[in-house]
This record gives sequence, structure tokens and C-alpha cells, in this order.
Amino acid sequence: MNKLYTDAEAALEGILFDGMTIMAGGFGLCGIPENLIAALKKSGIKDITAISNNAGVDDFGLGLLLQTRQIKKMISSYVGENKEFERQYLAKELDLEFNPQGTLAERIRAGGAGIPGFYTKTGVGTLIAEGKEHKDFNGETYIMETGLKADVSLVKAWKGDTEGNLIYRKTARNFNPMMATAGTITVAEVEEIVEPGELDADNIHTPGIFVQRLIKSHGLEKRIEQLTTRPRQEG
Amino acid sequence: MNKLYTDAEAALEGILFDGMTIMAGGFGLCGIPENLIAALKKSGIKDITAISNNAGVDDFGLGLLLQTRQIKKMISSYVGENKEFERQYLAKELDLEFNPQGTLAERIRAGGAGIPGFYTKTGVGTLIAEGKEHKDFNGETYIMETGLKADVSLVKAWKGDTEGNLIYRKTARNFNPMMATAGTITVAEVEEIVEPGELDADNIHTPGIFVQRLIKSHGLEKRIEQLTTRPRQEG
Amino acid sequence: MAWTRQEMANRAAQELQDGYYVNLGIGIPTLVANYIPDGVDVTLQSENGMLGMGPFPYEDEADPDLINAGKQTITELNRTSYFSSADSFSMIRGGHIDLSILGAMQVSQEGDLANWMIPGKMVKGMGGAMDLVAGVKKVVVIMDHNARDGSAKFLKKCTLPLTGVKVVDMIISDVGVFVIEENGPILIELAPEITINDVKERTEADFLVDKGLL
Amino acid sequence: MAWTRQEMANRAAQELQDGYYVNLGIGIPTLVANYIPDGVDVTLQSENGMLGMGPFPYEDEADPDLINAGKQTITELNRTSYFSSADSFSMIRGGHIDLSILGAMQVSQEGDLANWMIPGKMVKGMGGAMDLVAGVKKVVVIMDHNARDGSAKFLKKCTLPLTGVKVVDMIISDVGVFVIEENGPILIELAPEITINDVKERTEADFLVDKGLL
Repeated sequence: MNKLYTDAEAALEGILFDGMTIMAGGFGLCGIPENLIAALKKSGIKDITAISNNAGVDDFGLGLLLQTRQIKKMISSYVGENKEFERQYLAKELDLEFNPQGTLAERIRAGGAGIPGFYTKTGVGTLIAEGKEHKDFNGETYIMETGLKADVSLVKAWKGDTEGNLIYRKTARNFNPMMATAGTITVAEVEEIVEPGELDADNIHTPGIFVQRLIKSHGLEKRIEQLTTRPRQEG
Repeated sequence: MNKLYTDAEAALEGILFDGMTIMAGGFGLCGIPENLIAALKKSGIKDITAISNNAGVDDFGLGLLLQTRQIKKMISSYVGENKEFERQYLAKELDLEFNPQGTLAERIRAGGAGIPGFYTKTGVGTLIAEGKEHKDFNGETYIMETGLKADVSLVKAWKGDTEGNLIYRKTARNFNPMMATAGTITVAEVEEIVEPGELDADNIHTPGIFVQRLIKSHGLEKRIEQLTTRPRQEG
Repeated sequence: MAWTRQEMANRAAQELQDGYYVNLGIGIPTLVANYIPDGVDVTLQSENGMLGMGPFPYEDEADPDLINAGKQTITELNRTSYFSSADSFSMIRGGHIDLSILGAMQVSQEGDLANWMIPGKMVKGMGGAMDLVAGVKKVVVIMDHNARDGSAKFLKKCTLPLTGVKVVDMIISDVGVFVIEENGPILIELAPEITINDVKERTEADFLVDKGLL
Repeated sequence: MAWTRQEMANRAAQELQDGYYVNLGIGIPTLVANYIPDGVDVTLQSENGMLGMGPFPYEDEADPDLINAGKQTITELNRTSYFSSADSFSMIRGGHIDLSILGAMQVSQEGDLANWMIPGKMVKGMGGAMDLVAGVKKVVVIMDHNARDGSAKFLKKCTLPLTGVKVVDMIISDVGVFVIEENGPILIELAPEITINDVKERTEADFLVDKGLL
């Protein structure tokens, strides 16, 4: 099985449709599938339900798909860095479902793991709990959250082999591993593609079974959202 | 915080008591905490509820604690390799709760992850489902399973640093990572202890936060249960 | 002439497709690995935490840290990855494995499977079997068509405790092959010199017969 | 004389104990890292998937793959480990983090916290705050005692949408320190030259005063 595609457009060929649900990895702009987002924009598909922790910034990340009005609904935990998002949401051009970050991460893991529902303390007594099933365990109240799946998951890895085994780097890992498990089709964008056997089998974060298609990233920008530094001590 | 103890007995000092619940990692005899099991036997504590995928063999692994009648109840998925287990169970000297292997693994993960209950298709319509809550999701029936925790978890790793970061080797990983998260106190037995910084931060399987005490393994037997080989082709 | 264990394994191997991720149970299913058709690349999962299972090791290569779900020493391949039991069964429960081939004590005509317990005798435990039949996309059973005492194993209803309800998609026994569809089983192949009547006599389940065999 | 932001952060740092695993929120809580007492070794968790967070990088060391939950570039330490968001919040939800220090818009006398939303204005989202207050063993709030318009933030009941119910264990504001116990808040410390009456005037919540202050 050849999983390697020549570029992002080729890798998305035949799997996109209007109204689909797409998961996109990344935390802020860290660990986002830049090439795949660009190809998704170029595809022109509409009415996307996008599941992603954040919505990018105005001109990068998923913000690119907000500019073109391709997204109908976002399921996220924090969208504070995107002004266009704010405008579309306040104008009711965009649906929004907030999930606590840990609940979002766990719902995606559950979706990939065949778990349709689980209980959590997070959000009990808040707006998040409204309309959700409550259940007590050992005298404490929990709410039920459901698993999340996607038609297509777009993830970004650091290294990958042609079997689809992936390794992420530092905090660019974030939501990518769970999303890889929760897509009917998962497309991975990888900085460096190696031959099978070059990755240590004990260190693989996403086994190849979860990855149906992969590409090598080209021209990554890897934009830093908040460059924060300390001065070097004067010598 | 010094997490490193001189030996298994020292590492179990002050945390054992009659009637306690103990998780022990390993699949068959692969990846079991040999030194810690030996020290547990020596401690003489009784009425243990042991959560472990298997029960070892007659004279090794958790079988050692069955010989001495220290275990009151086992929560396992498969105990077929232990004759003493069979004898004690048929004589009603031992309680037994079978869990499907994946359900057991997920219950332990859930216990460590603050999830008191989750739904699964596994076991629907079987003895396992009796008395459990049933719920339909998207027209399919699932049963609720609960999270599992332990007073003490005993795990076995390949490499570990003095901060408690652990790396497992090959299929000796098995139940160890989840159990490390589900113990009120987790004690890790490690083949090689290194200084912080010697393990690659991207490759750590169990972050140190889950490990309260650790020791270096001594005199590991690493017994093979089913040595199965193929002949070398005649040259 | 009924099929041998090897022939059943060989027949089961015809269900493998290129790119499949497959879990093989203990016993005859393990033999399926010896009959993977040329040009078909499959990846074997071992539920104790490995994807990409290789052959048994040479004697001097056996590694106690590297075993399969039957506790046998095995080897890795260049595609291999290791993971925890929780991750392994997330893979299984989440429907990511294409095919599971396993043994059976009984199968019902609705596809119920019993393969883990005989009440009154020792109970060894279900291991990962309940998870596999609940989660894997296609479940193929390989079994002797009748028990040692000649009694039927393919039944209207299982009498032993179940491993799963309506989970079996195909049965490969020593007398032939059945697919189990929504409205019942269909006999689709016969072992050499076995007649439809032979199969009917040795089967309690009701089944249809594929046109090609009539 | 009310405490400055630095003094509040310094006071919060006194809650750190040797060996603690700690999550620091955005804003003043981030400053707490600058006041960790000598001889106290704490490990900082960043909920985007890191344990063992180091200081900000030198300019030539900034790495786009290495950020904290506030999206700021940071560095790693020799104890650092990385993990997925699911594993990170398993750590948080599962009660493995000893202490969370975060900001607040409002706190009620029962320990309810509101810090994520002002209806009618833009909603940025709760991020990981709801998970943190639900899961972490001890939750400390650092906040200005009053809003810019002078209104009370420590209330009988929160008026803003909640982040968590009965989750706050301690409040460190610019006027003093409260612990919130089962039967209500207790004022346990005052900033220099701040009187109990000052605090009462600036607080809507009912609270007791520790004997040591009377």
C-alpha cells in the first residue's frame, strides 16, 4: 500500500465534500498542518464543521478558511486570537461549540477508541453541563460527554515513515495524535519522511494503521504567535 | 524530591496494608515487576485485591502471591496459565472478576484519567454485561464500565531517570503505562536508571509525575513463557 | 475429504486483502500467516501492544520483552510499532483493524460466538476475544465443524456463554465456508468430496446454499 | 498599602511545596515562577502537553514547536517530557497536579469561580480552565480585589457564567489572603496597612477573620 502522495492537493483528492467534518491538529499555530490547510482552502469546499482547539489567527492556520467563509461551524476550546472569527460569530455567520480543552481532547480520543460516551467532572454546574446527562459516582456528580469523529483528520508530524508511522516534536504534538485516530481518513503532513525501520519502534507516537495518506511538508512557515524571550546576561 | 530507593523492600516500606488494592503491570510474564512482587511476598500482607491482566504461573509472577495465599481477589482477563489459581478458585478460596482485556486496560486508563465511567460495545449480550447499565448511541447498544484505581501500582520499565520519567521496551510496555497513572502511589522497577536529561523528552512513555518511588531491578529472571523459535535455514 | 488445519488456514488467508491490518487468534488462526498470498501485504497486530508482528525468532534471538498475545516469542519488522494495552484496544475497539480470525467452540446462525468458557470446568478468561469481536470490522471463525464427540458446533443458538452477539461474518470449517448475512448463513464453498447433505447432517443451524453449489 | 502584582505572585509562591507539580495560568500567575522559594523544587506543567517547563528562551533559541499554553515560546529542562493533549488533561482531570494558580473575574464565597466569559461581549473560550479547576488538588486564585470600576469581585454569588462550582481553595488579592473552607471563607492575611474594615468594605462575600488578625 503506497500511502505517500506527491503534495497536499493530491493527498486530499477525492475525500473532500461540502458539509463535511474535518479535524485539524495544532495548538495555536504550533503543530498545524500548514500545507493541508492551504490545499483545503484551494479546494473551495464549503460548510465545513471544523474541530480544532483554536481557530488560528486572521491570516494563518484555520483563519485562512474563515476568511473564505468555508467554515460553517467550529468546535474549539479557545478562539481568542482571531478577530475575523469574532466578527463572523457576532454576525451569526458562524456556529460555535465551545468545549473545555480537556473534554475536547478526550472526546476526540474517545471517538477514535470506540467509546461513544464518558463521564467527567469538568464543567459540572456550568453552561457546559446544560442539557447533558448527569450521573453520580461515589457521591460526586459528573456529566456525560460523547465521542467525536471526523470524515477527514489533518495532522502534522515531525518525522514519518512510508508505512504512516509518525513522531511528533515537543509541544507540536498536542491534539495531533488523537485526531489521527478519529478520522475516517487521516492525512498526515510530515517534515521528514524516512524509510520503514528508521524510526525506533518504541518511540512511534502514531502507529501507521491510523494514517491513510501522507505528504512531505513544503515551505513551512511555522509562525510563532507570541515570541517571548529573555535577555542574555551581560558577560 | 528523591524518588530513588535502595531496593524493593525499602520502596514498599510504609505503603502496604492488609486488604489493599494493588495493580501489577505485565502481560503473562513479560514486563512484570519481579523485584517488587518478591518484596510484596516477603511483606506478608494479606487479603490483597490484585488487578493484573494475568495471574502469572505457579511459581513466578503473581503466582508467588497465590502460593502464599496473600491474594483474596483477582481482577484479570486471562488466568489460564496458573494451576494453583485454578485450585484456589474452584475451592472458593479466591474471588475472581474477569474483564475483557481491552475493557480492563481502558478501566485502568480511566481510573488514572479522572473518568469514573465510559461506554463500550465490548461484552454486550454476554455475561459481562449482566447488571451493567446499558445505553444506546446512534442505534447501537453499549454498556457502562467504571474506572479502576489502586492504592499502590507496581510497574516495570526499561529505562527511567531519577525524576521518575519512564521508558518501556517492546511488548513489555503492555499494562504498565496505564497502571502507573492509576495508583495512589506508583512504584516503578527499572532496569537502568539514568540522570535527568539522558532520556529524550519526546520519547518518554510515563512522565515522572505518575511515579512516586523507583528502584533499580536486581537479578531479573525475565522468564520466557512460550519459547517459540524457527530453525535457521541450512546454509 | 474434509480440509486439514493447514487447508483451513490457507482458505482463511484468501480473505486477506492488500493493506489490511489483521489480528490472528491463537491456534489454527496463527497458521494463516503462513499462507498470505503473493502480492498481498498485510500487517499483523498483536493485542498485547504491537503492530507489525514478524515471524518466530531464531533460537539465539528470542527476547523475553518481545512476545505475542499467545505469550510466544516473536520478532519485529521494520514497520513495527509498540504501544500500551490501552492504545492497542483503542485500535481494536475503535474499528481500525480490518480483519480478526479466531477459533470457536460454538457459532449460532445469527453469528453469535462462544469461545471462552465452559461452565463447571475451569474458566481461563476471555482475554481480548470479546474486544476483538466487538470492534474489528470483519470477524472470521476457523473451527472444526463438529466437536470431538460429533456434536454440532454451528447451532441455531449457542448453549455456552457468549463472547459476542451477531459478530461472526464468516465460518471456515473443515467441511466448507459459510458467510453469515443479515438474513442468515449461506454455505458458499464445500471441501472436496463433501456434499451439501453431509454438511446438513453435521450442522444444527439453518442455512441457505449458494447457487453456485447447487 | 495594597500588594503589587509582584507581591501577589510572591505570596502565591509561598503555597508551593517541594516536589509539587504545578500549573500556572496566564497573567499574574505566570509571575509566580519568578518567586519559587529556595530549596523548593517544583515542576511546571503546561496543559498543551509538557511537564517540566523552563524559562523563556534567549532570542536565538526560540523554537516554534516549543510553546506554553499562552502560546509563548519557552524552553525545556532536563526533566522535561512531552505528551498529547489527551494525556495532558488525563493528568489534570485525574488529580495528579498538586496546585493550579489562575486568575479570576469573580469568586463566590462558596468557591465558585467565573473567569472565562462576559455575556454580550466576545467569548474567547474557556481553554483548559474548566478542566484545571475540576481536576487539580488545590486551586489558588490571584486577582485584583475589585474590578476597575471598584465593584466587588469576591461575591456572595457569581453573576458571570461559571468556570467551576466550589473549586477555589484560596484567594490572593491585592488586599489579603482568604482560604475557602467547607463553612465559608476565612481572611487569614492582610496586605500592609490594609485593615479588616477596608477589606469588608471592598468585599460582598461574607467571611470570617482568622484569630491571628484580630
